[in-house]
Amino acid sequence: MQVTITNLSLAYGGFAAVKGLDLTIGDGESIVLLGQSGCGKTSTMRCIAGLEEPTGGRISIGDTVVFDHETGRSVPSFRRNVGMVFQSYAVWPHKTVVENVMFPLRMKKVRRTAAREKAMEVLTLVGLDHLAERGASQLSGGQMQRVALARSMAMEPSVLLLDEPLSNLDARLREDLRVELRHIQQERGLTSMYVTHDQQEALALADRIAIMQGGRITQLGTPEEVYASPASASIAKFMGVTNVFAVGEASGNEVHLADHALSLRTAVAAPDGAASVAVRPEDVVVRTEGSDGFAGTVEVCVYQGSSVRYQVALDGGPTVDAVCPAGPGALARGERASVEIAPESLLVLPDEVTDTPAQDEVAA
Amino acid sequence: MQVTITNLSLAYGGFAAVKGLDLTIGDGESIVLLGQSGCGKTSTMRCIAGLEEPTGGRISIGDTVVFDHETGRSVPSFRRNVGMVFQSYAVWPHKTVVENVMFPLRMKKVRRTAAREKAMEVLTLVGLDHLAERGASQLSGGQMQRVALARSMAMEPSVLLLDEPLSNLDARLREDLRVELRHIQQERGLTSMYVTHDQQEALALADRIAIMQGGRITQLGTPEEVYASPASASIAKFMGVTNVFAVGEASGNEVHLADHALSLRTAVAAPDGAASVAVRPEDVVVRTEGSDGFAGTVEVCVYQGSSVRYQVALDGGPTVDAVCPAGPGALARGERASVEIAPESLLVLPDEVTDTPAQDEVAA
Amino acid sequence: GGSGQSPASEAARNEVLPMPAQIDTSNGLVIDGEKIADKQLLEEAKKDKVVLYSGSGKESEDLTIARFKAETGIDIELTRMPTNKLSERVLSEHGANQLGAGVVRVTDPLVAEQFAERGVYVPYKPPSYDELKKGDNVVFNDGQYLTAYYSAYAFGYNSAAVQGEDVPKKWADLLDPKWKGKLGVVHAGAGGTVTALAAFQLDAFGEDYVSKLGAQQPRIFDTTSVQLEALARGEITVATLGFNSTYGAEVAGAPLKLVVPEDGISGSFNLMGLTPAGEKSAAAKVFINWTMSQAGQKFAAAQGFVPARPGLEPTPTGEYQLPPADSEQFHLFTPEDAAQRSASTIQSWNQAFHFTG
Amino acid sequence: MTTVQTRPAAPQEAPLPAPSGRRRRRRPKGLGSLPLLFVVSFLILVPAGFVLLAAFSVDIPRPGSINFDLTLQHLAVFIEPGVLRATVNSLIIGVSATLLALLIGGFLAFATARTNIPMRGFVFLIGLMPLFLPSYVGALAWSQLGSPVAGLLNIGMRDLGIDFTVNIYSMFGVVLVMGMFYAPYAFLLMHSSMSLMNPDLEDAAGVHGGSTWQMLRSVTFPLAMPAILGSALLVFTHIFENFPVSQVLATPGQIDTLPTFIYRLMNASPSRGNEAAVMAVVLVIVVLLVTLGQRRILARRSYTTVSGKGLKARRISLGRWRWPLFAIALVYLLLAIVLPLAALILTAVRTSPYMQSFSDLAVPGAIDFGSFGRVLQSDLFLDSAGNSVIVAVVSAAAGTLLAFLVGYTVYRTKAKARGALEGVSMVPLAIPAIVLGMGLLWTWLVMPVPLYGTLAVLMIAFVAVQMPQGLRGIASSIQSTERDLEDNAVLHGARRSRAVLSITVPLMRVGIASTFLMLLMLSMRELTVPLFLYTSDTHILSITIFDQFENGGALQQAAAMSVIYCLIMFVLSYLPRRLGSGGMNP
Ligand SMILES: Nc1ncnc2c1ncn2[C@@H]1O[C@H](COP(=O)(O)OP(=O)(O)OP(=O)(O)O)[C@@H](O)[C@H]1O
Ligand SMILES: Nc1ncnc2c1ncn2[C@@H]1O[C@H](COP(=O)(O)OP(=O)(O)OP(=O)(O)O)[C@@H](O)[C@H]1O
Ligand SMILES: [Mg+2]
Ligand SMILES: [Mg+2]
Repeated sequence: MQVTITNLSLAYGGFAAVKGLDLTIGDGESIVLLGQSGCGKTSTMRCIAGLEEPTGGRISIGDTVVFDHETGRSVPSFRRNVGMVFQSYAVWPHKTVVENVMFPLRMKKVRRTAAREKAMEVLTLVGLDHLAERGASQLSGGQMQRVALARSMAMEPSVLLLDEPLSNLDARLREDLRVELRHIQQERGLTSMYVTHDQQEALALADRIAIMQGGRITQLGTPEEVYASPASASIAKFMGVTNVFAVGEASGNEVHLADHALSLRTAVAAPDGAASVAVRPEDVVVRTEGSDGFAGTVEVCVYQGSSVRYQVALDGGPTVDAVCPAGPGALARGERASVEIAPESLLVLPDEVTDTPAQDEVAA
Repeated sequence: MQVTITNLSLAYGGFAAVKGLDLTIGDGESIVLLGQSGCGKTSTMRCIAGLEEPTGGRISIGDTVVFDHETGRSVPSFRRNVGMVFQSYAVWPHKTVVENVMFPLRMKKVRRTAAREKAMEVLTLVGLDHLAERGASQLSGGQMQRVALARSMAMEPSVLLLDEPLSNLDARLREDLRVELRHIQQERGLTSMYVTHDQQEALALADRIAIMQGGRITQLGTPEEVYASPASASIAKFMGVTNVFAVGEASGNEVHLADHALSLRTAVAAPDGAASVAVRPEDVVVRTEGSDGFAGTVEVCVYQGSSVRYQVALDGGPTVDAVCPAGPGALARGERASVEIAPESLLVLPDEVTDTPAQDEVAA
Repeated sequence: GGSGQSPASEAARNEVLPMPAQIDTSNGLVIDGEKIADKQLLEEAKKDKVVLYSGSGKESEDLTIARFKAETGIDIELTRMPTNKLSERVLSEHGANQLGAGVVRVTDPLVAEQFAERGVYVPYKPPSYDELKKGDNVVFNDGQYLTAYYSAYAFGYNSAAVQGEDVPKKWADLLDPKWKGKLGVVHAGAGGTVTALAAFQLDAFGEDYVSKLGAQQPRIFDTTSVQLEALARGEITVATLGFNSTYGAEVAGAPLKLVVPEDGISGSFNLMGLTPAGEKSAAAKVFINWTMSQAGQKFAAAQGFVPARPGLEPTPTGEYQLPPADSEQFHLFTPEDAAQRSASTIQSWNQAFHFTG
Repeated sequence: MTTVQTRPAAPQEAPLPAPSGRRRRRRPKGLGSLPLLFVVSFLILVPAGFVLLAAFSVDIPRPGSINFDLTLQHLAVFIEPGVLRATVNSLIIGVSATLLALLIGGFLAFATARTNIPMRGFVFLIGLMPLFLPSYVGALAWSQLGSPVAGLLNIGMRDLGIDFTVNIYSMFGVVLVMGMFYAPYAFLLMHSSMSLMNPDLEDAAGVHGGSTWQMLRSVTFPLAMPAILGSALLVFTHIFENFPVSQVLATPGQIDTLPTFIYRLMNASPSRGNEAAVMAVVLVIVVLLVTLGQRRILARRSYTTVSGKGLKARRISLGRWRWPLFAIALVYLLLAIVLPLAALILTAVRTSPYMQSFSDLAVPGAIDFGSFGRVLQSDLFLDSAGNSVIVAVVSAAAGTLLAFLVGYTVYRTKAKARGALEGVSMVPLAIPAIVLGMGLLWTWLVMPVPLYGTLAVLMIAFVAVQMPQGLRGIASSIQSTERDLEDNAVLHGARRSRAVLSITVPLMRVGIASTFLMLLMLSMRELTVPLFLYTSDTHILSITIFDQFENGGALQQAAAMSVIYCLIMFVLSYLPRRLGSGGMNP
């Protein structure tokens, strides 16, 4: 079912948590919502689920308008068939694990035995079948989170909202469940919205990524698009691009940094209003001194398993982050290095995007 | 302060959550506890903090025995000076944000104004100074988690226990706070124990990593050690090594897989009791067909930003995971490929470790 | 505590009965020529106060103590509660040597007997003792306790609902079919006074009368007060009633009228005695003296009781005139009766009224 | 605060080595509970012990004649004719009136705590107000309203020419009045529990397809289960033992109940106190079993709603049901308060209690407000009002404190004594007040402390008698708050006592205020127990009013006094109501 959100606003008392948000999620599409803590992700989801009364805007699911501020129409949440995994789990402490999971099925008038069977299946999927009869409050954090997930999965809703559903799980479990979720979502053609802070998760699950900042969507696109060309410096920063520098002056293919006596070459001419340049740490090449590029000193060197993260202070310039493959030629702290940045990897960006992305980008 | 845990056991009703756990955390050391969901991490921390009564064992902090099952001694929590960030936040809903953070300071008899100032400082650190007067319930999930973190940071305890303190924060904030935490920990020489499911976080924060499985510690070592030589196949799996295969027969430097007609060459002779071979996805090299190595078909290909994750089904063999740098020569789904695994990257491991790591490994 | 300036004190001074003509305190206390206390006793009593525990009706006790105060100038303090609770308290306090009361008044002869046995009552002879001894059932155990006065029990009606010809005059009138379903009775097990009534009815009119009364389908109550209230509102129109409390309600404005049937009224005891604490209290002694004096007895009569002291001039109760204690019309349920017949009486009554409990 | 040592969830069946005697002695754990158990047992078990002794001894064991000649003959009371029918009637009344009270109380509690019903403060007051009317006054007022012949309602309908007769002297009437006047217990207990609800849990039911009704049924009410079961237990036993309502409404309708039966036993001459005690002992056993059962049911699950992940106060929007539901509350107000009070006021001002038609009131002189003035000028009234307020405030405060300590020990610690503590605290519930009053009398007479005859003894007795109400009130809120919140304060350097004071108590504010309010009102109303303990120096209002009603003749005065009494209770309830309103916000 397609979910269309138009100009949605929500305020808590005087505080505006969502401000004129527009978003369309295509039928069967999986959107990942990425955004800073407190930017309004949970609030948006709660509006879609019908748990908050928005202060403005319109939401429709499929062909039904479920909320319209204009007409005052508001469909109660239990009629929306929207599943949600709560950030706070909201597992019912007075029920057992399996009772928790059976609830949505029972609400759909599934017979007790059938519901139980189905619930056990889902529990097996999340690895909790052995705890089915345990009281739901007698679980570890991660187990509770899985109960919450299982409950929503058992429901088979037409729209599924997942608010950091895997945040308290270990990497392996998370990966398994992520794959499982994607599988179910694609198989059933489930329209879903997913909040996560894990980029891996975002990239693996998203058909499109929506970047949310200060209560509205500021960029919307496929993972590759968002990753490759963030719409603003702040989005770039958010996407893990740690090297973002303010631009002082730009002339043709050359930009001068504002705070440092350093200029960089870009592949394309810097557009008007360009305010920052950014480069991904993976695109920064660090070699032992003497090679081409800017000279500097390694200040931090962190081993990260398959890669090494450096911070190199360029002579008379900024400190640059770099991620290089781990290998025999690694540099130690204090060593001199030379840093190279390819012009094509340099992104020239405005500081912020003020208008929401054009809605014609939206997939049907 | 050094924390020594000897033969700790804890049972909930009939269920044993911790089973004879031994661990020593050196003075000023930061230990990261890694383990599956439900393996007993939170329980262990609660025992150290004095919130659960263990059913056996002994815990001492510095020179004081804070719990001893033999003698029945048990120092109440508030005398242990152990700080803890709860997995469930445990933010006090009836207090404002700043009152939450001021609480431990007020308990140390810090004057109101001084406590307030200090609390505001910590709140600034976690980026919540602007919400200081907000009721602690009127926050987003991530904001609440930061209140919990700030509260424990303000306390300046001698031992700090952190139970997934950053799980609900976005990647950037998480990175900032991770750095900040490490900074404070090292500067103050804080003994700390950290639970996380984020490997990056584990590697960045840990002096040593403790792997916990089924209620006991099964491996203890520096991040490099644990990453480079996991003690068992299950630990390897847990550390993100997805390619683990059961071994059928081993002869010299050659191991035959149990379930597939495939043999692999190893750098060292397989030891007795070897049950599995493992290879990290990063160590699997995938090339277009025709090169050396095993032939196979690309089944899955996931773009992961700076890298690409493949699943290649080897002809007549298992499916192998591989992570390769993203680049122009990427393979698409369905293409034929050839997979190469260097003998030195092959780990030959027992299935499980049954005995805890030798205690002489422990740093002072 | 005490009743202070309660409305009772006004009523006690004038409305119920005019104050005695002469109260002379020049040499002890002499009222209308009868000596109540000598000089020394009076002096001591004025410094003291009476502590009275009573099981009879609150309103009549309020009136009595207000009158006592007015006539003697001695302070008095009342603790009132239903007889069975009173008995429990008195026995317990006495057993623990903490009995505060100087005088204890009860409505149940069996309870009084028990008090006497346990030593709650100590012998005391008021100045009128010799007069009192002339009557039957006035002095018990040589003065260990006395009958203060008798409560009369008859019937009455709601004067707003019943008028003229309809007014019942004799007990037999209660069997008139027009009262079917409109009668009220308190069940015979509810206390000494109602057991006495049942015994009187059985004795005077036979079992047949009682079963016919039962067949009238009267409304059965557990307590007199609830019944009185129902009668005042017209919920029931005729009821068997305690004389004193009903008269009180009538004076207070309730549309009630009492009947003093010629074929007899039932009487029960109001007993009092001095306690060990009262032995040391001059005020308590004066109270007993006064109660048994002509003045005290007259006041009781004016309230709707039958005086115990023999040989007094009849005193009307408002428009009514109760028979004296020694008349044929007055049927007493004596302590011996109570001891021997209570159980069987209640049983027959219960059968007649199809009442369980 | 005693030094209660807290440990979460007990690993009792854990494979422990058998603890040696020496080890146990060194453990500080649970020591704090011993003095507490001692205090509670002293307050409750000594009087109850007397009752037990009375049940099985030949003579009534009052001071001065305590002996141990035991006998079982009093058990014969159970085969007395009529007991069975009275018991069955009592059960029918008890069960249906309890259901009614839970329904009313639950509805009002939910409406005020969780919805946007109009004028919530006022609706809260509606739920509370019947507490201001002692049940015997309420019953009398209702007998004036609904008696078939002279009831005001029936007169009114006759005036209007409606051919319908309300008969309150019926099973229906008894159930209605009992249900209405006991609903406030259920209301207060459930209100505090529901205002601790975590809306996320309810929301989860909504998004998972549960309609509002299903949400209430499977989340909201089950989570309030400790409060519901607790109040059901309280309400049921109270109704089961209630004498005045039975006496005023059931007896005239020829409906026998167990309380009237016990009353007759006590009132028989000679008094059959032993047999009444036997019945009390049986009731105690039943109540203890029920308490145990309740504990079992509740122990298996968790009812924590206040957690450290925030608590977003959210009210359910009633939509177009707002006003209809408000109207239902008004109907209750009308039936439980307005009509009875109006009847009382009418009685107080009417010069003649007899009335055929409302037009009678228009006659000159038919109405006189003098009775109010007379009451207010009476020393007795003023003295007893003063005493009542002092006794009620002190005993409610002490009772709340004690209940909190017991509730905390029982539900938050692993103290060995906690089962005993809860059991002992529930005992007074089971013993009919009239019998317990005797036990208390004996106790405080034999105690070698000069308390008998002072206000203090009334306070102590009230604390003992109201222990069950206090405990149930506190317990349900304790069970709603997550212990992690308090533990966290301890971790951050607070002593346990400090953590309780700054975290647990504020979180339970609503529950504590409700408990205090309930005890305050109960102490103002308590009648039977003080009847054994008051003296002329320690007159209290409930007794003064009861005396007035007993007088028969003083009905006008009694009614005026009751109206003023209600007003005093209303004023007195202001402070706890202030504390108890509002949500969880700082
Ligand atoms: N109150 C309880 N009663 C019974 N079992 C419990 C209780 N609390 C936790 N457990 C069980 O104890 C085990 C350990 O729990 P713990 O909370 O320590 O896990 P954890 O390692 O912190 O897991 P996670 O990463 O999911 O938070 C779990 O299997 C859990 O089911
Ligand atoms: N009840 C409330 N009253 C006032 N403000 C609130 C309330 N709940 C949330 N907020 C504010 O609204 C904003 C958006 O909250 P929301 O929960 O939607 O954030 P979020 O994007 O989900 O953040 P997180 O990633 O931390 O969960 C936050 O700044 C928060 O402080
Ligand atoms: Mg959120
Ligand atoms: Mg945990």
